[in-house]
Amino acid sequence: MSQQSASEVPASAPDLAEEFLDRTTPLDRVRGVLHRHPAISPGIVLVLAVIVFGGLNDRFLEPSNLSLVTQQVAVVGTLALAQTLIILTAGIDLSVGAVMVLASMVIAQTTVNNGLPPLAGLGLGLAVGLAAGAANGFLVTRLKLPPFIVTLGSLNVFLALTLLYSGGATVRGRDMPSQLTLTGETFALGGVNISLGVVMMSVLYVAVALILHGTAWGRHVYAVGDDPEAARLAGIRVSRVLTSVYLASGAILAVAAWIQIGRSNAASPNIGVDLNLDSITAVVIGGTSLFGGRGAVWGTLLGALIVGVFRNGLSLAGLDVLWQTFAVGVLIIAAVSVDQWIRKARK
Amino acid sequence: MSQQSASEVPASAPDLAEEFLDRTTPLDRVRGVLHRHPAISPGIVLVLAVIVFGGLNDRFLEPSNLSLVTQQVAVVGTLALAQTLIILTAGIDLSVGAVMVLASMVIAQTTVNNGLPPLAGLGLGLAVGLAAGAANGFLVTRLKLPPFIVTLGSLNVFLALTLLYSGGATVRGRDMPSQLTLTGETFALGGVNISLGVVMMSVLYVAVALILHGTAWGRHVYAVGDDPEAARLAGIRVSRVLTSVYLASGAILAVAAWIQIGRSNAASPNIGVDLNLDSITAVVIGGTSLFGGRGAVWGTLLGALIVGVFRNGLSLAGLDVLWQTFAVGVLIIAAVSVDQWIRKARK
Amino acid sequence: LSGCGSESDGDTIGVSLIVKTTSNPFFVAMQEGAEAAAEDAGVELSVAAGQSDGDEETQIQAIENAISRGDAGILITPNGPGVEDALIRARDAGLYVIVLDTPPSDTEAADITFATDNFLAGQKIGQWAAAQLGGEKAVIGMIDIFDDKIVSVDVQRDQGFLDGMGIDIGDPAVIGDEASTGQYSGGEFEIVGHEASQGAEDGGRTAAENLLSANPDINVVYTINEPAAYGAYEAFEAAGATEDLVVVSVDGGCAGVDAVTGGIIGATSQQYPVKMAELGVEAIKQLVDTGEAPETTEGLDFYNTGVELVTDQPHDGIEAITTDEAKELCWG
Amino acid sequence: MNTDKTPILEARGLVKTFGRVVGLDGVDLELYPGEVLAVIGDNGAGKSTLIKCLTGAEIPDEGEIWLDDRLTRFKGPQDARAHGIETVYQNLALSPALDIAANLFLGREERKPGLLGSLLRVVDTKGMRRRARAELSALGITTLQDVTVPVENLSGGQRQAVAVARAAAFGSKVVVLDEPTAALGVRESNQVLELIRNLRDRGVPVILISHNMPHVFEVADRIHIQRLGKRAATITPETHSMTDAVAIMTGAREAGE
Amino acid sequence: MNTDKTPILEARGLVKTFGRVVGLDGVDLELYPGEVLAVIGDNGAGKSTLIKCLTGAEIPDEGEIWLDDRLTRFKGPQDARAHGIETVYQNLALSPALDIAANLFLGREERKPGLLGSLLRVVDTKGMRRRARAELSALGITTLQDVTVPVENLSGGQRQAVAVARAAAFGSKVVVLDEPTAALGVRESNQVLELIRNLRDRGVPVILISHNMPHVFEVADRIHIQRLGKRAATITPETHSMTDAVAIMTGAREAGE
Ligand SMILES: Nc1ncnc2c1ncn2[C@@H]1O[C@H](COP(=O)(O)OP(=O)(O)OP(=O)(O)O)[C@@H](O)[C@H]1O
Ligand SMILES: Nc1ncnc2c1ncn2[C@@H]1O[C@H](COP(=O)(O)OP(=O)(O)OP(=O)(O)O)[C@@H](O)[C@H]1O
Ligand SMILES: [Mg+2]
Ligand SMILES: [Mg+2]
Repeated sequence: MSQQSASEVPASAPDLAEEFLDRTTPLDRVRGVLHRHPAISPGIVLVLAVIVFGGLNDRFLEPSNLSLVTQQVAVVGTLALAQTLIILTAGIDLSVGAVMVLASMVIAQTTVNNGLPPLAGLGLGLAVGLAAGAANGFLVTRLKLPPFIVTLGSLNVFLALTLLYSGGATVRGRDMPSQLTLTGETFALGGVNISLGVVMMSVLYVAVALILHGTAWGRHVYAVGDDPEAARLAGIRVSRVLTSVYLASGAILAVAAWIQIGRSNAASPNIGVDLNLDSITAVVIGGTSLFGGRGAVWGTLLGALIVGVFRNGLSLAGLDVLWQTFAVGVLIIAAVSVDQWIRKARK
Repeated sequence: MSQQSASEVPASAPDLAEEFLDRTTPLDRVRGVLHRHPAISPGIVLVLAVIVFGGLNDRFLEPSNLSLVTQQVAVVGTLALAQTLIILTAGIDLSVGAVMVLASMVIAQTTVNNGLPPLAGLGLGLAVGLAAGAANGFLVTRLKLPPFIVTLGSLNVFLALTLLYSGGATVRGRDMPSQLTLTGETFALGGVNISLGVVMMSVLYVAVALILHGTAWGRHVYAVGDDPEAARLAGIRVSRVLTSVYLASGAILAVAAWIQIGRSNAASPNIGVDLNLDSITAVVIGGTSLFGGRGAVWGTLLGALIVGVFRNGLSLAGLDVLWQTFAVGVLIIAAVSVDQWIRKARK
Repeated sequence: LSGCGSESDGDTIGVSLIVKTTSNPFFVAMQEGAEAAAEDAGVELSVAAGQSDGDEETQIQAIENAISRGDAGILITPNGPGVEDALIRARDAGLYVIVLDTPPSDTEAADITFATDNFLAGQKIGQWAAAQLGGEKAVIGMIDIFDDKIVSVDVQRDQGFLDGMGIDIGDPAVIGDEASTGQYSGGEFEIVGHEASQGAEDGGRTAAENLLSANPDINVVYTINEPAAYGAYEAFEAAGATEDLVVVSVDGGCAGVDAVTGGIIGATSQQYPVKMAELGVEAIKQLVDTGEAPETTEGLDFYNTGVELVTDQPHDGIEAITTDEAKELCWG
Repeated sequence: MNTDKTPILEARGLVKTFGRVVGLDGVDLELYPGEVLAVIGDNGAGKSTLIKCLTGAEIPDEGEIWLDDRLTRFKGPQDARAHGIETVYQNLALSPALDIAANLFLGREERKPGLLGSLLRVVDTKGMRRRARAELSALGITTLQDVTVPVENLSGGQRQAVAVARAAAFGSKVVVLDEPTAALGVRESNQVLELIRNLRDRGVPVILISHNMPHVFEVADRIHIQRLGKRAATITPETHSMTDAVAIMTGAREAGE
Repeated sequence: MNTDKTPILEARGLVKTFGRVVGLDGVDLELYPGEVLAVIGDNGAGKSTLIKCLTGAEIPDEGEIWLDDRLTRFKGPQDARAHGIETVYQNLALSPALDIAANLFLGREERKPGLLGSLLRVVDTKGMRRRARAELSALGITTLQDVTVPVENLSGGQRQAVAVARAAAFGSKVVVLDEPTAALGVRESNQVLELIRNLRDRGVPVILISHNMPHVFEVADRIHIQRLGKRAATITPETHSMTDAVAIMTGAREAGE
């Protein structure tokens, strides 16, 4: 018997063997295509949103506004990339925002207050991200605690550390050496202003996507998330893979801290602590399963863009702030419903 | 072969068949006992915490303070009870706090501003809780959306509705008929002041525990949480069970709203919105698995008390507020680690 | 690490400071002021805070814990009216309650209030902005704190600002119910929208970007606090729209005063959290020692710790202090 | 053998596709009263899908199911169960954290006698444990002595024994077994075969899916051979040999009917 | 038969308890070069636990494992794999969302040739798919034609075929199969038996757990009988009949050795 059904997993360019028993309706076939390329469905939602908001307010589609949306998405998009890695292993990280804030405070304070060279400060920020990842990873792999709990606990710890370390003080961008705020610089590309932070986020996405799809490590991440016991029995060092995922995500969070400093031209303990749920929202709207092992980083990027477009578009459309909250809630449910309907192709 | 290993599930009084192959160390045996009665381990943590804090500050053990702790725990304890039901079905409810607040505003405003009789107001509050549960349940069972997403979305919707409905205004207890603030009344029981809200919470716990352990519905809740496909094939109407769980939890949230009104002698859109994570923390510290199907409500009550005792005890001990945040983070991880160690008895 | 290992026996006086959150510099300053004053006065200070702005539940628990701890008094910046009943209980239990920063809606809830008049703070920057425009058309962007909570500071400053501009604010308890176009004291105005910022730089920037996209002609930006103002300015700078831009804010932290000096913010209303905290600690100490309670400012139902307009571009008839003066008084 | 009687359970033209995979491609099946019908076929031939459609676990895309000469539409496994059809699915459908007794009675818990049961709907845990023990020893299953052990602590074979015991205890009209002996030991397998015969003797017809040809030829009255989502043939152990059956199954030979 | 040679894999006094359940109670086992050793026993006798301890999937509480006359301690399945021991576990250990080819090469992905592979560690997806197809057809597994299908869409038997193919393709020193034919069709089962013989002919010893006595007696050189967590006897198909084996297994008779 010949079977057809594409993997949602790192499979690239699916081989299409001939089907001698194909009895599908056109609708099924569309769903099939969407299912084979899971990033299409959030892509469609995004395009629809852009069209609708463009219709509601002319200014929405102006290059300057679109460029703003990308800048608004850069930080949460980077956090969501780290979150995607964790969620692919069937984990969840409630501490991404807190780790980013801690790293950004360390970067800013060590360079501005302690006079370290900017590169050293960034290096220390990276060290903070890695240390936070290592701590979370240790608790998840060694003590076998559920990631939800680990990061719920470490969220509090990192928040307290940030405030204890910074004393709640904000470091202004104009006091920092220019390397730290570099990520906020923009350059024009065909009329659209692109910030270096957006470029960095995009580079990270491309790199992580290539690594996940192209390397053995990437496959092991999917395998571990899919069924850790099966992966263990197949000879994969599950703890090692998990630890490396937490470390990688910690490193990405350090980059997010840098992007964040450039974006708000400041390092403040108040910035971005609430971005945990936003990052999870982006991942889920992007079609990655919270049960692990299924999903792709492209979806996450689209998910982050969808949320960003919604927030910006609703605001341009002049909706009352409370109704914006309402609309974002409805969006989350609607976007995932559409995705779920498409995924029915599998069942 | 005879086997010994107790179910964590509604099994009462485990039959102890004879063991002809018992080769366990005393430590193993202690773990075995703890494992068979999963509420013991958070119980021990609680007793230890009480002893330690009693040593740090004399006032901690005074009856008035202990009675205070129970009152502080009443609202989050009730939310955590609703949360436990959801988590037992492998779900999670991020909207418990928002639903409670919405219900409390409806109860207060309809009686005070619209002049409804208090019973009618409470009835409307119950209707709000049930409606919220029905909405969440519908999205989870019909659209097959993950509960995390559904409640992440509905959280925003309920928050927005609360503010749109109430305009952000607080209704004061003295403007309400006494029935609404009844839950805040206290009576003395051997020197300790017990509030009616605490009594109501306790009654709810007893009722839910009896129902979960004693009825077919309770078993079905565990079965559905454990393996929904297996439950479906065994002839259980999974959607119906799930819907009933969301409805039951909505009803409990309405009671929580009432307790909340009495406790703070006010209905405010700002009270309790942040209690989502606290309620999940209580459930998890109480030993209920986030993967569903395993756990008991007693553990949740102990979990809520542990967090309450920690917050109160640390504060009486005069620890700096940031270090309190830090300590709560460490507590969450430590409490679950202890629990995990005990559960190793099973592996 | 304040007050560690407090043994509240009869000799030491215990005071609780309960702030809104631990992460806002305003409250950090307040905490530091209270700690310094407590050290001077020999008072045992315990600090507590809500988990986030608007979190009443945690503050209620902190009030109760203060009663349990046997403190002599409570200094609190309430997260909302929901905590007032607990304050009444504290007073019933014999604690002296001083509400800081935000006057309670129920006068029973506090023995006395040491506060900034937030509506007045808004009015001052509103009047200044109107004068600064000199009759030009005002295209106004409003940057508040929250879109998922309603808190009194947010409402009072927002509405005070519009009132100061001479705009009819409708219901003073509701943000955004005013007409979006009309006449202010100096001419025509247009309100582009109200956006939430979470009171932080990134939120301020995003809010300003969205407002700018909606209407690039914005020339007046009201911001809830200085971090939001700072972020908003970044957005205008990136868009090259800072010329003739009027940014006003409230707070008067040292960083905010610097921003006024640097031309980022045109004017800000300065508050005095440190003073509030110091006065509070001293008042309770004095009450215990001498039985003498502080009194409210004449003509007001609270003790006004004052609010001053800080700007280097003064206008006739609008009382203001310079940034040099403000630097002497600033916090953070 | 029973072809002149009316079938108790009959399927006509069942089609079931999974996305682009065709699991069933127009299958007919008849089960006559009091017979053991074996279903054999290669891996992926659609045997499990067939019985899932027959027992409400999957809804067929096309085709009809007749039960007792009445057109029936099962909306879920509980409907089939309500009609007295009990099934052991290939993946067993047990709740790992529940104990053996609770699994045996899952979905049809017995209530305590008196008001406690009727009004408060309290289940009779002790009674069910007692009945579970009785049921298991009646089936000769000795590998499960303590019915309070959670199913997750059992070996694969022990779990299968629990699932078979459940079906045998409650199947009143039809019992369907999907590879019930796959993980069972020799003795346990023989017990299951014995059980199948007992059911038939009690007048309960049985559908048995198995890859074990000796077993099939030992107990089956008729053999439905499934191939590539279709019924390739229906044979009897009298008319055909094991080699014939395997040849038809693998397509090496057309059915000689 | 091979008792004078030194065993390639030897276990001494293995004990493994799960909480209060004793899975293994002091088991010895010897595997000699080039032989097929069958392990039989009732459900719950500890067969799976035994091979899990032998292959690093479980760490025994007590006892020693000797590989090539060297005392060995496997810290995990990857250690056993590194020593050339390949195992098909009873629960198959496949990753449902990965496709067949990815599963076959899981944990030993091949890299692209050149810098892309050595420096950037890019895996050779196409090459592995090609090799997977070759591997499967070499094993005569025709039920799996498209190696890009995710394993979760396969029938139980198809999955088992994937797991067996993986072990056969990579086992260089010892291949361990825990009930490899439980869910397999007749033809596929025969292919697996054929495969076992091939492995033996290539000099790779095989440990086979099975409840299917005809299969066991068809391919095994020696038979290890496990009972109640202990080794009850080791017999050969020449010296004992199937009935003898079943009698020892069930405790009806002591081993007559
Ligand atoms: N849920 C599903 N999604 C996609 N394909 C499926 C699903 N269930 C079954 N199939 C496909 O349908 C076909 C028939 O599967 P089925 O399980 O009925 O086979 P079977 O005859 O029971 O095989 P086995 O003897 O291995 O159990 C197979 O090709 C299988 O891959
Ligand atoms: N993880 C575990 N936790 C608790 N008990 C276990 C565990 N694994 C196995 N056991 C117990 O150990 C004993 C031996 O199990 P094992 O799986 O080795 O049996 P087996 O001989 O492979 O049986 P089968 O033929 O049914 O596969 C059984 O009683 C089983 O219940
Ligand atoms: Mg099957
Ligand atoms: Mg086994």
